[in-house]
Amino acid sequence: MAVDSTTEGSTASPTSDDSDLVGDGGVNVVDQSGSEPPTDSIVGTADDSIVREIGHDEFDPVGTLILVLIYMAILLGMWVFMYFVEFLGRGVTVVG
Amino acid sequence: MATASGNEPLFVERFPDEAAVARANLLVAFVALGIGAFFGLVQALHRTDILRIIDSADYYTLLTGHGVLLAIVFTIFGLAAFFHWATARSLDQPAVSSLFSWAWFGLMTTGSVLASVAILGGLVPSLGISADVLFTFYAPLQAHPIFYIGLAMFIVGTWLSGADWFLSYRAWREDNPNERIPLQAFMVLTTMIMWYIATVGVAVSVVFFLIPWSLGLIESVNPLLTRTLFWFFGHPIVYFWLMPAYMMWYTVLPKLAGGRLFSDPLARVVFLLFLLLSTPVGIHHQYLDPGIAEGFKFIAMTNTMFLLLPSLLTAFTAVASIEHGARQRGGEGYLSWLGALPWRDPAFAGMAFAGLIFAAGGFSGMINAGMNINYLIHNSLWVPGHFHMTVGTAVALTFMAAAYWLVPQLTGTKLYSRPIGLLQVVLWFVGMVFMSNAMHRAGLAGIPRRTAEPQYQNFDFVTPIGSIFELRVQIAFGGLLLFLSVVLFLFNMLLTAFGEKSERPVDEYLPEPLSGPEGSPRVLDNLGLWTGIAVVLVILAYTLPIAGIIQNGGGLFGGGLPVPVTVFPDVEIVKTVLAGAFAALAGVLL
Amino acid sequence: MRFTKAQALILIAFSIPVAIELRTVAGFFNYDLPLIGVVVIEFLFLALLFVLYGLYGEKSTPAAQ
Amino acid sequence: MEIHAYEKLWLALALVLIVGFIGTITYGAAGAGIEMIDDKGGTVDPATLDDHPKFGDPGIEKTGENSYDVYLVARQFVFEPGTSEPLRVPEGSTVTFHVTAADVIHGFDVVGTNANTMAIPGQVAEFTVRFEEQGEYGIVCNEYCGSGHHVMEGSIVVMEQSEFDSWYAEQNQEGEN
Repeated sequence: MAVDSTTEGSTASPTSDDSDLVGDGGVNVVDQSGSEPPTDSIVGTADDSIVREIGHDEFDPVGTLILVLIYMAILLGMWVFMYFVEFLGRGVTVVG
Repeated sequence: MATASGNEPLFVERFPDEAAVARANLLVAFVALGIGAFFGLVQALHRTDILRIIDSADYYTLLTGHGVLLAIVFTIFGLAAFFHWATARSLDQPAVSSLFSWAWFGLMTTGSVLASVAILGGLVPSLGISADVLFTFYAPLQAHPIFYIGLAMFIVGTWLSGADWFLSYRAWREDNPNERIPLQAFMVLTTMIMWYIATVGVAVSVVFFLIPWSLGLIESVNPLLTRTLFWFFGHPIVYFWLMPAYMMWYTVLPKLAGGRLFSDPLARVVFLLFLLLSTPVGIHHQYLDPGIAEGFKFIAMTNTMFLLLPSLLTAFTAVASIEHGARQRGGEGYLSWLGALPWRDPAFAGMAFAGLIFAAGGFSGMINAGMNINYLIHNSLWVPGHFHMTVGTAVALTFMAAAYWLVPQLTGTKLYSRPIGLLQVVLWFVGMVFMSNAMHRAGLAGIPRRTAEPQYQNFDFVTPIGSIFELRVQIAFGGLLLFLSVVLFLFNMLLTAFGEKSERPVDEYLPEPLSGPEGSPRVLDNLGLWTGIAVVLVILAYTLPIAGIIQNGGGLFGGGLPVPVTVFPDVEIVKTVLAGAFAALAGVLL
Repeated sequence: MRFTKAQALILIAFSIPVAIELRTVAGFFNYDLPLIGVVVIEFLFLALLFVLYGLYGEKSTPAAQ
Repeated sequence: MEIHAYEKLWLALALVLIVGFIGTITYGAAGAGIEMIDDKGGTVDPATLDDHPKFGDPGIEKTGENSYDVYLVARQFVFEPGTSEPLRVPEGSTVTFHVTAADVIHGFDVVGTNANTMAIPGQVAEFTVRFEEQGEYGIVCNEYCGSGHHVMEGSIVVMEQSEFDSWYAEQNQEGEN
């Protein structure tokens, strides 16, 4: 019935019980082929493709910092444009 | 909380009653979504003059239906489903009484049906029932009493639902006197406290003014007062829509990405900030209202601006949690980890899209929040452009994406189609980009919102880039894609609900946060304290403006306002309905 | 990195907002980009994506699934 | 409570952004002189609007060298003045609007400008704008006000001073007769 049953999410046993994974950033790739799928659907099975455990102290969200700084720059630029060009640039405005 | 994946029985097996209540709530939500989305399509084609199948006077009936069904029924029934699930899951115990759960569900549903009947009655003039007052129902526009009564029942239903979750919490607390409140339960409780405070405004407005007035018991109302009371509730309601989406972003999205929540304490801080700041900001919807001094508007603005803080913090925490997932999945580099995310999972992709659109909608919200720049966009099409990005995508798309992961847990059946789900969320994103972007631009050109035919005889709108015609086509095209997306979603959900049973249709396991609650001060969990501060802030922000409106604006009932010429031939029916409503209410309460 | 159907779909989706606002960006540089120009650029992007998908798509690395 | 260094940086930047926004708005109010619609217009009894000395016969009146008062009533589904005949103002004038509503809540937006207010029964929105150049503006009701909301429009014509003066004199003569 389900169109998308077992063909896609094929990995080994659930990896969240991390006995076979090492937190040292080493690559403990789980064998991807020929084992039973853990679930019937692909939804929520991102854990199955985890190749390494990264703990609290080893994780620096540098990519996040870059993304949010880009966002901040866009916000600032757009705000200045909207306020000083679009808004204050309009001819008729409420002055009293 | 689950400790390991794979071995736990499914939610529906652990908590069959709670799963049934959540399913029922989702059913109502999705029915409302389908009807509301269809009305949305008709409106998008109508106001852009692409295709007009209805009378322009009926446009406002559909617009009211669209607003109420999507912004109130769909969102809040969705919230009830998610919160009911989250409370049982995170406290790991069933609701205190499933009869009580069904009672609030019944009351909310009855209220919604009554309000919808009043609205849709507008399409059948011979009925003499109508409620073409839009989602904001500003007096002196008047709706049939059934509309207000339905609304009141619905709100009482939401109060009882909150009581249900608080009772669960109390039972849990008895067994766990020294534990930190589990994160999802914490989110549910703080959101509901915010809702209790916020709904005071609309309850006073509806019960003391609008119902007596629509029944003819009082002659008139003070329009500015009921409008201010509406916005007392009308802004925090947007956070009521948003908080379940935030809950999903904090607690489920990291898992969907293959990672863990970056920081549990900051998530708590964010929800507390929303509790404190959501309500004393409503006057920012009234920047251009006469009768309110500029100082009060400025106070509302500073509160609103600081309300950006929890959302900006959420942006960081959510993206960091996703990045953690991507890196655990082998992602490398400064930005190329983005490619390592599980984009093929519609639950993940949908929430990621929702977050991205929310970032854009956040910007237009900042413009809305700015006091004097509000002249630029007030009541223009910019505003619906904004909230279709926030409630219409950040909330709606997150709900739909979450449904792909949650519904199988509630039904025990497999998701019918993962690729259709992915196509659906992509269609929503693309449709919303077209529609919302064009709406913002059209708003800057001066095109008003909530207007059946924004094509006028005396003048033309001008836009610096492109043409107004292009903008109209983009709005209509976007609306069409959004409607198709909803059709695909409902189709997928329907076939999922009747689909194949499976022991483990999704991976339910939610991993522990990277930084847990242990390190955070216990005062964060002191709900009484935060409630007290929130109430004080509301009193500070609203006492003087409301006193001023009553004193200067002709008293509580607006003395001397004309009684609108709306006569109801069926007062007897109204009385019967009213009596029935009270009986139902009494039945639930006793 | 492997290139999946889903990633291609996501990239197409992300290209839409960029395309829609391309004329605004051009406007900042005082260049009046016609609508047809936007269509052509988007079409070229899609064509490029198809070529890349043909080269690195998931069919060529079935094991990566 | 431990917060990651990057998140602290982000928190600080977010606060700067918020303060910057508030600062910009304050600059707009204090530096650029943009005033908000507020309670200075006072209140009016909407039931007896027709007997009101100003709103009973809405329109433009001269109050000084280059300054004018406009009394304007919004009602389903017209602006008086504005809809049946355009609101005429001279170029280079400072015009103080007094806008109110007779029945339900309306909006008053001069299209493409920052002149935009709510018209609420019982309340008077008072605001001053300057019309520097000749031209025509549309007025729309931007608050849903009933089934004919979409036809509620009007226009403002900014005229040359002498042309306006002769029109104004003619109006006043008619008023006296």
